[in-house]
Amino acid sequence: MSEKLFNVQEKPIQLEEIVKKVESSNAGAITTFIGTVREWTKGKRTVYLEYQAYVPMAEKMLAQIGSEIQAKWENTKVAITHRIGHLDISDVAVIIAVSSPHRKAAYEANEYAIERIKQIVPIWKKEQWEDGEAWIGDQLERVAYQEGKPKIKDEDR
Amino acid sequence: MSEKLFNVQEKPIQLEEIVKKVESSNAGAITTFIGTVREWTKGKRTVYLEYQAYVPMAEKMLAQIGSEIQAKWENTKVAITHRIGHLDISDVAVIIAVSSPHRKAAYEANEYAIERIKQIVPIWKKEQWEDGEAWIGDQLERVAYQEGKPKIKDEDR
Amino acid sequence: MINLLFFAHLQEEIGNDKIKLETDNITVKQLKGILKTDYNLSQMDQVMVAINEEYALEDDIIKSGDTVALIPPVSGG
Amino acid sequence: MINLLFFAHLQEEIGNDKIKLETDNITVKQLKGILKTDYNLSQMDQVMVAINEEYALEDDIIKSGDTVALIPPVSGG
Repeated sequence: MSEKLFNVQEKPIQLEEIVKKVESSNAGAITTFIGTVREWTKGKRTVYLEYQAYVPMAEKMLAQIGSEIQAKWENTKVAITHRIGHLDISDVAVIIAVSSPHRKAAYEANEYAIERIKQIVPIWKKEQWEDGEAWIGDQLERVAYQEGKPKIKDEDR
Repeated sequence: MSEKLFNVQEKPIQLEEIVKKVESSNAGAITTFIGTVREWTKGKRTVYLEYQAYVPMAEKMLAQIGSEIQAKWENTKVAITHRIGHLDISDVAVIIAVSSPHRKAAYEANEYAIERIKQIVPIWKKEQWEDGEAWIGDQLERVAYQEGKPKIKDEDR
Repeated sequence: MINLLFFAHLQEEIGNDKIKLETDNITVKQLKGILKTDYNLSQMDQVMVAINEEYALEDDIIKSGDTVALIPPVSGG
Repeated sequence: MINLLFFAHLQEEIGNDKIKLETDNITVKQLKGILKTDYNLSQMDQVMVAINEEYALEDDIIKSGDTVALIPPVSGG
């Protein structure tokens, strides 16, 4: 198994492996988010997905999200693994695990992580439908980045 | 493995097993909450815990929480297993898994479940410290139930 | 006759996980009174009662044959 | 000379995952202009640029030897 807390990999992601990375005798709460490939989106059937990443930068950005979380929520531990390559329906695309002494922080920090992934981590998915395919753009429904780049820091710099 | 969605058991809880119960090709998001035994609480060291339950009613109340969630958040699936008996530090006491087509609901519903467990599910823990032991009361810091019972429905009945 | 179930510290106070009580048609409130005076159980105000696995109100009636659980503040999770 | 990396639809439009560009000391904005006119890349307004794995602003300078990634709106998660 990979010991990296922030990882982009082609092979299937093992849930137990990610959870182990954040375990601690002082964490009363561990939350996980498991993002899977959904078959139907707005009435359209997905056949499979293809994920691509700018791997070294993606891992750097995942680590940055981890740092942001540890600055915002005390005593949390974070591990994130994103899969790339060909993914079938129900396959796991991403797992985020957060441990914390307190449950509220574990939920909040975990949700923060997935939102940030969708903002700053250079990973793209191509959807394959029965009648075509397309690279999916910004799922946050912004038309364009306001400053030509996403919000890298929480406070605009 | 138990096929029961809402379960109270003495044997260790397997994370993968609980997650499998809520998997669906239309769930893009699965959240889990893993409650573990914490060593330190407010400067006091816990040596081990003992959980006790009124098992048939506890499973009924867990199932009720599942129903409440499905009424509040569309197309969610819920599975909850709580362990009882002797638990050591870092052992898993409870796992909640929620799947949903959308991530926001998966987080909200999961957090709702743990809050409700702490309100209505007849399970108790006894903490064993180095210098004594005690059954832990209401952790929600209410002094007494206002109507002699907890809020069983969301709307007071 | 009603079947009483005790949990957590109540079980330790009473020294048993269940007892049978020779009575019928009493309210939850009356039962709590009996437990306070005859069995010296303290803090009954914070204790909930479930009749046949359903939470009950203070004025609900307990009948012979019912299983009644005394439920101190819960601490699962 | 700068190393350009392309991803997602940009990679398909340009027919390659990387190209080398014989230039030095240009701004991100200038680079985008070159890609629009010389390589017919569309929608460059929505594309971010990372210089050596760090997101860059429109006025940041790209030097010879830098690795510059063209990053269309991301869709991970």
